[in-house]
Amino acid sequence: MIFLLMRRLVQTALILLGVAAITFLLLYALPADPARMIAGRSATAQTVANIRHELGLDQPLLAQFWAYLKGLTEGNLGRSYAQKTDVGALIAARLPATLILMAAGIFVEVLLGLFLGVIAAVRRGGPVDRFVMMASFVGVSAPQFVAALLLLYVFAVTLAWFPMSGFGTFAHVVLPATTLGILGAGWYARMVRSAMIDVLNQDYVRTARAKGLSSARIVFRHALPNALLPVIAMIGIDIGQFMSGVVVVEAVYGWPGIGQLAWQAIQQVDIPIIMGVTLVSALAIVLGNLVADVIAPLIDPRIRAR
Amino acid sequence: QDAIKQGGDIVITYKDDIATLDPAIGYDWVNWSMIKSLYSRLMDYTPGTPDLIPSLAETYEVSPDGLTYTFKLRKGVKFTNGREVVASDVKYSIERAVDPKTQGPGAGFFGAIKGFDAVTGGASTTLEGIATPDDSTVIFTLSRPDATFLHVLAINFASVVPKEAVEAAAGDFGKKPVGSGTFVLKEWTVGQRLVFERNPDYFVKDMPHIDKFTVEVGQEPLVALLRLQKGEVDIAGDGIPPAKFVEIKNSPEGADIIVDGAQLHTGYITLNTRVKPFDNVKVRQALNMAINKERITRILNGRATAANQPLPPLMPGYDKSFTGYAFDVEKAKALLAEAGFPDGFETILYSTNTDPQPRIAQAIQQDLAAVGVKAEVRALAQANVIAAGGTEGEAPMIWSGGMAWIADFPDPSNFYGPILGCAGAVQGGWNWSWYCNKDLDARAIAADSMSDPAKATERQAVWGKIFTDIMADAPWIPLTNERRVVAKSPRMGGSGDIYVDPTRVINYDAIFVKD
Amino acid sequence: MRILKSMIRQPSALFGLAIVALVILMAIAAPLIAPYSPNEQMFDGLTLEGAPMPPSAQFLLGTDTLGRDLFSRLLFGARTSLVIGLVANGIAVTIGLLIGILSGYMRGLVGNALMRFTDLMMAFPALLLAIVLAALLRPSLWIVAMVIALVNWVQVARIVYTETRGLVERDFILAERSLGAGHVRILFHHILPHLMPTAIVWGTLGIATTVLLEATLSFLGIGVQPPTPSWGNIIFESQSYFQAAPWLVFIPGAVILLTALSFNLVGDALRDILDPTQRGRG
Amino acid sequence: MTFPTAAPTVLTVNKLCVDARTPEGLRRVLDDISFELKLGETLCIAGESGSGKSVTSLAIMGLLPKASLQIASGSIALEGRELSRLSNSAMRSVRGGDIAMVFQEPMTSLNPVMSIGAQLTEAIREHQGSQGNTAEAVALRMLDAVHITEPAKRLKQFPHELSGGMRQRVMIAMALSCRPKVLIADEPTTALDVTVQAQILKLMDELKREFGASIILITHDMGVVAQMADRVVIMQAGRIIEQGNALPVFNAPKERYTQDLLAAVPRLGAHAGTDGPPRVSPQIGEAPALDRAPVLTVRSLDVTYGKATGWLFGKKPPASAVSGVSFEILPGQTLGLVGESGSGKSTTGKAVLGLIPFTGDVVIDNCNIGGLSQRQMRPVRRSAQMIFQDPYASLDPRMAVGAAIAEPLIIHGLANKGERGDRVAELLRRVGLDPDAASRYPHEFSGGQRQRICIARALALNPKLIVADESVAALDVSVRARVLDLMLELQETLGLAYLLISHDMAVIERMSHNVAVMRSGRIVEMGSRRSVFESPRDAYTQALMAAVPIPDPALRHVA
Ligand SMILES: Nc1ncnc2c1ncn2[C@@H]1O[C@H](COP(=O)(O)OP(=O)(O)OP(=O)(O)O)[C@@H](O)[C@H]1O
Ligand SMILES: Nc1ncnc2c1ncn2[C@@H]1O[C@H](COP(=O)(O)OP(=O)(O)OP(=O)(O)O)[C@@H](O)[C@H]1O
Ligand SMILES: [Mg+2]
Ligand SMILES: [Mg+2]
Ligand code: NI
Repeated sequence: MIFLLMRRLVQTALILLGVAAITFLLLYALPADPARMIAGRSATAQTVANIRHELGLDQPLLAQFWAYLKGLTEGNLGRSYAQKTDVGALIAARLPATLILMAAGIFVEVLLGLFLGVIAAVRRGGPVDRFVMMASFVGVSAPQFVAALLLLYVFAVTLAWFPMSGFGTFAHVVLPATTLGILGAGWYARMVRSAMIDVLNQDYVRTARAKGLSSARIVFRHALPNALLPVIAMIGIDIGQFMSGVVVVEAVYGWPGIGQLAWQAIQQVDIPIIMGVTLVSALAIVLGNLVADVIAPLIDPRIRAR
Repeated sequence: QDAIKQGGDIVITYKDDIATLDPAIGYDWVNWSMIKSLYSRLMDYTPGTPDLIPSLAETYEVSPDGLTYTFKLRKGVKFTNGREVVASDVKYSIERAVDPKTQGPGAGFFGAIKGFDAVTGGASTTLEGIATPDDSTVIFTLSRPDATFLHVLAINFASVVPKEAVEAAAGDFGKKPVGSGTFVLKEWTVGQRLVFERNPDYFVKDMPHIDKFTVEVGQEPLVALLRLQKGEVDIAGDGIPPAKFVEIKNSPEGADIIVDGAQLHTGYITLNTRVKPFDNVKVRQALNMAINKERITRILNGRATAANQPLPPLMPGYDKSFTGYAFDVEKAKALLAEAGFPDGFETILYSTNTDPQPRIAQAIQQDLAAVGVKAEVRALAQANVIAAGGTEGEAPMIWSGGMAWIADFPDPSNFYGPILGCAGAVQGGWNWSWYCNKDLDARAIAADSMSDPAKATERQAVWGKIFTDIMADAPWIPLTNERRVVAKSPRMGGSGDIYVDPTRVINYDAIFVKD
Repeated sequence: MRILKSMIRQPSALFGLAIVALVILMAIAAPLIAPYSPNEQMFDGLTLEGAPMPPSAQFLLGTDTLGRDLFSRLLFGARTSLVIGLVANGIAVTIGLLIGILSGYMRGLVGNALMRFTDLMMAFPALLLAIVLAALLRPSLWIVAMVIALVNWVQVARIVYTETRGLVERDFILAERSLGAGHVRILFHHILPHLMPTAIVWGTLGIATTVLLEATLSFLGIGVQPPTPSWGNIIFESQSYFQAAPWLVFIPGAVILLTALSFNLVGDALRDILDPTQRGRG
Repeated sequence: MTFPTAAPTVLTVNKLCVDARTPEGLRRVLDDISFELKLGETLCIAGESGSGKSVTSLAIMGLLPKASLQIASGSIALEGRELSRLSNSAMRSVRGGDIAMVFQEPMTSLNPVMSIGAQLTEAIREHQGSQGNTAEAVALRMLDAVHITEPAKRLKQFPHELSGGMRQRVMIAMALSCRPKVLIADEPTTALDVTVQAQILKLMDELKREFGASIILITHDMGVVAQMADRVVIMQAGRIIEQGNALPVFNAPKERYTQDLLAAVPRLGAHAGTDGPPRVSPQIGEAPALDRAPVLTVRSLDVTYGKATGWLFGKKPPASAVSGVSFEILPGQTLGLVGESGSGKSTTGKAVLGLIPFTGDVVIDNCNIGGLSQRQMRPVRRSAQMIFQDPYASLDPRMAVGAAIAEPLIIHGLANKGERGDRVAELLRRVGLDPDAASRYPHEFSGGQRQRICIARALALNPKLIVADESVAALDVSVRARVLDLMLELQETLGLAYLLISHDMAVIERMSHNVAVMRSGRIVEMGSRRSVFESPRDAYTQALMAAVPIPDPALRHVA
């Protein structure tokens, strides 16, 4: 177990290093010049040169990367070019909001996806099944901005069940999480459906039926846990998928997460922030996969044995 | 006009987060007006107008040669940390803005002060041209006459800050601002809201009018508008998105909500004079006649007027009688044929990628197609467009929308140097036409040397002529002068001018609540 | 032929097939059907206040915010979006299948390296890659397709990897090895067919997501450039008009939905037909 | 307990017909099945593979897969209550409560993610309404009743932690936990080795007495039938061709098929006194094999599961499955490998063909396969082939049977397209299948048919050595006899050598020249068949011999 953990830690570190290196390279391949973005339109060439020097942008790429890595080992994510403040603090201030949103989004999509997938599998071929499959397509092909506004318009403006914007209470998280979860729920419904159909054909389900159990018990106690494994593998992947959705959803609902920070940073070529957000989200993805790997054996004892 | 009332709390929303409130660094239109209100400067403007007035300065004198400016400070003005503002604070603040270590974008504005080059070059850390003989006197010595210098002392970069607070903040002054302005920052929850409260000790009586304003950031304009209609928000800082404009305008409460005012803005297309075939003046002139500006103002829901010269109508020096190039497809075609392009040519039109800019680019594209010019539209992130514009030989045409010039201060010279003068036509510059006319440059320098306030009207006329003459060479296609649209709740009082202040965006000092 | 025949027998597959055929036909025959040029910004296509026109006899599905005919744009947009949804998404699924299957099948250094590479790509924000490519490359339909393929293969690879891992352990693969079958034969004759259901699910659901992703990329500047229409950018250009001009959002949305759904119906039928173990089952 | 002379009838099946839906329309799978089960009686249903035994039991349970099978007509009555028309919820209380079933596949019939305890108690709760601790106590008692060691610990374990025999016991415990009136056991011991089989049969007999249940026991093993049955039903092709009390059926079978079935039963000791298997084709002269080089030599073979897999610190605790195994097989000879479940027989077989990593020497046909790559192994594969233990799992479910048999021909480039078809047809015929079967898929065959397909596939290359892992375990006796004859014939005509893995002592006796007995990864006894069978030295070997059922109801072991 210790070995396994160590191994995962080293792997995680290597992946983060790789992500950092690629991101760094890509950002410097960009034709846009951060010094000029900071200097603004009235700046003289001298001002731009000064800023470039102060930011260390006039050093060779490798030296810059090395300096960045050195900072990282000290837990220092650098200073934002545009905001002139510590990136770590900026991200730390906004990360909890995004994590809450993501967790809630995953909760919604898994719950919705499981529910729809299970009833579709149980009613395979019937009208319920067809409706669910149709709904999952609506979810998958709904542009998130429109979905977000639509939900906001119906549930916050017209019905006034939830606040339109902001952060803090449970009511605030419902609409953003639902928006975020709709797309994923479509995918999950499909995955769960096909996994469930497969599991319902297994011998042990027949055994359960031979015991005279109720269908609810057969579906939820016997079949569902077995169908859950692929879903858990998906959750790890999802965190990465969520990143772009988070930008849109946070914008619409005024959610103070890192999506907005990242978006503005990209517009301004604020490299330290982009790097910071990238690394944090990479870490979240790796951790997400780790969590998936930890949950899997809880559900499937066979994996525990391996 | 409603009578001004004191008191009241209001809520204002913006989409973008507030990057910084450090006056030496902040340079975007959202934090611009907040910085204005947090700090005070030697000079300021009468709210809602482009008229300069002394502010921290009680009085000032300009020497006849225009090279020495002497300011007497108001007595008893206090920073919000309790210390009195003295002359050395002014010197410190301007030196700080110029110091390369600050990485501020505004250093260039102070280029006329003696010793500027030594500081930016790193040879010195103090400006030779600022002297403080006593606590209430500041004397500026310039290396060349600069007619805009009083304006320079009114821009944010000249805001006065207390040294001890800057040092105490240890590099985070932008988040812990201390000034002597109308408001004090009370709370800043990153990514969510900033709360400003009135400075009870502000040195002008009954300023500001409101007690408190809360800025909520990260608010999608469309949602902000819905909230405003529900009464949760008082000012939607980003205005009314096109998708909602017609609906709101035609709604019964529309007139109460919409504030629509002219600003110092011109939207234009740059024609890169160093790229074929735009090196040919006939081509540039022809394209000036090819664009149907009426359609573009219609796309903008009528929130703009057609432009024919670089200066916006509100700017001193604007030539009302100038007609520029009229829309005339046939003439444009003829001129193109004359220039050797009877069948047109292919080119690229850059634009930023935020609505409505790509749409306007497409409208331009269609008009160009009508005269045979096939333009490929490239809608990119702003940073990339700016990079392309500043790279020689890269971008043949750029639609300036989204990055367009809004003046830093209401003086025509602000519309020339970086964007049309030779100084801007360099790698990384903002003169995306790469237009350099030595003759006009000389006339511009001459005009800026006319620093005698008595010659102000004459100087404006000189500038005006420069901008109309430039149109003969047609480095731009001036397209529109956009008006600014802000949405405010009916409880907000005051004329439109203070919501679309020409030198600020929203003048928080002057707005008030009616109920 | 057998496949086509069995498909026509199922009503839902027939419906899907019909819609797919219709969409492809419309894309091909767009110039013949479209009442207007898709890029023509008509002066009478906007109200005097500059608002788009609702559907009418003159403009069947209304106009967009530049006064262009939505119906014509949808017809021409089908060309772009089909390329994105089918080619780009197809390539992504293919790459994902290939890398997933190889990393799941191969042991030792190569397999591990491939999986770590996938992990890395998964942790790497794809959008960033797209943004940089947008700035570096001259945007064109094929570049977009390539970028989408580059971005989307990762998840497929992950899932396929997991499945392959399970398949490799199955006895029939061992049996195949005992017969002396080479890796290529095992991979492509025995493992790949079992991954078809997964590939079909991702392939068909991916149509909708990639068509929308293309629009996101357009927005970042790497998509097909204006005024070329695509279903995605038609929606994105006007998404904030969903209230003021609902036809601009919901009609193209419905078209994307219907197309993706139809491909899915065809895909599902295809899967059942290709899967002999489903024969005779309900 | 004493039985009344005319015991009451518990279950009546009357004129039952079941149809299967196929793409070509309905196909009758069960035709006019009628029989009765009396209280306290054991009814054995025997018959060839695919004759409808499992379908009959599923029909009684109301568990026919709806999508593919349906009852066409007839009735099933439990104590006079008609079951086939019961509502779903009413049927639920019958299932598990009145009729319980032990399924054919113990490996897959338990839910892998639920603990044994949970699976046992839920049925008890469902049918007896007992709660929490009571249910658990009952479960514990049941596990005790089926003689599982450490029953309290098992409750917390998961199916994969139990051996096949233990799982089967759990299944039986589960079935009996609600004291059903009828227990249906579908081939409950096919997958188990003889010693375990004997224990389980004994257990069922005990439980029947103790709980007063009636049992339907489905099997193709006439030895089992002889040992257990009060009455016998013989099925063929979906019909009952003969039924009656056990003794008369065994002593004077009326039907030709029943006679064949009984005649085909291998009896332990039938070949006592000879060295090799009987000759099937006497016209060919005895092949003197002794002076020839061995076709397979195995020296100190070790196999360990769970080697290091990761690239960084990743190590699993290794588990030794086979250690220090050495033997050799001469051309044309058979080595029989017997041993209890989990003793490492299959592992040895796979290692010998280089399918799993091993240490030690394995020389096939003068070629040491240690460390050879897949490609280098290919020529060797032509001389050595394997028939796997689980025929269903070893066939690609997406590949038509004909294509599967043609696979080796294609891989080794042995036949062109035209020839292939002929060759496949010939191979199918050879293993007793209709050449038409080529276009069907594995799931469309019964277990025995699939095994024959696997044999056909292995034969396609004309190998010199075949590793046959339980290759006839799933076959009914008549087919088994045919397949064994086929194997012997092939051995004689082609000089094939076999490594025959089986738990069926009779099969080993009939087929082998030499016998090796495995236990816990080691060979505990090895020698000529005669020496091992007639004078076993090892205690375990002796126990194996004693556990073999004798196919004569008159000679029942006294339980
Ligand atoms: N789900 C099914 N769909 C179609 N046909 C089936 C199905 N299950 C069984 N059959 C057919 O029904 C017949 C009887 O099968 P059954 O499983 O009852 O045989 P069995 O007597 O149990 O054989 P074995 O001893 O091999 O288990 C076979 O011909 C088989 O092909
Ligand atoms: N893939 C595997 N990973 C780990 N352990 C395994 C694996 N396969 C088999 N084993 C273990 O190796 C040992 C020998 O198994 P093997 O399959 O060779 O037994 P067997 O003699 O063929 O038994 P049976 O008669 O039940 O088929 C057992 O303890 C088993 O649990
Ligand atoms: Mg059976
Ligand atoms: Mg085995
Ligand atoms: Ni997902």
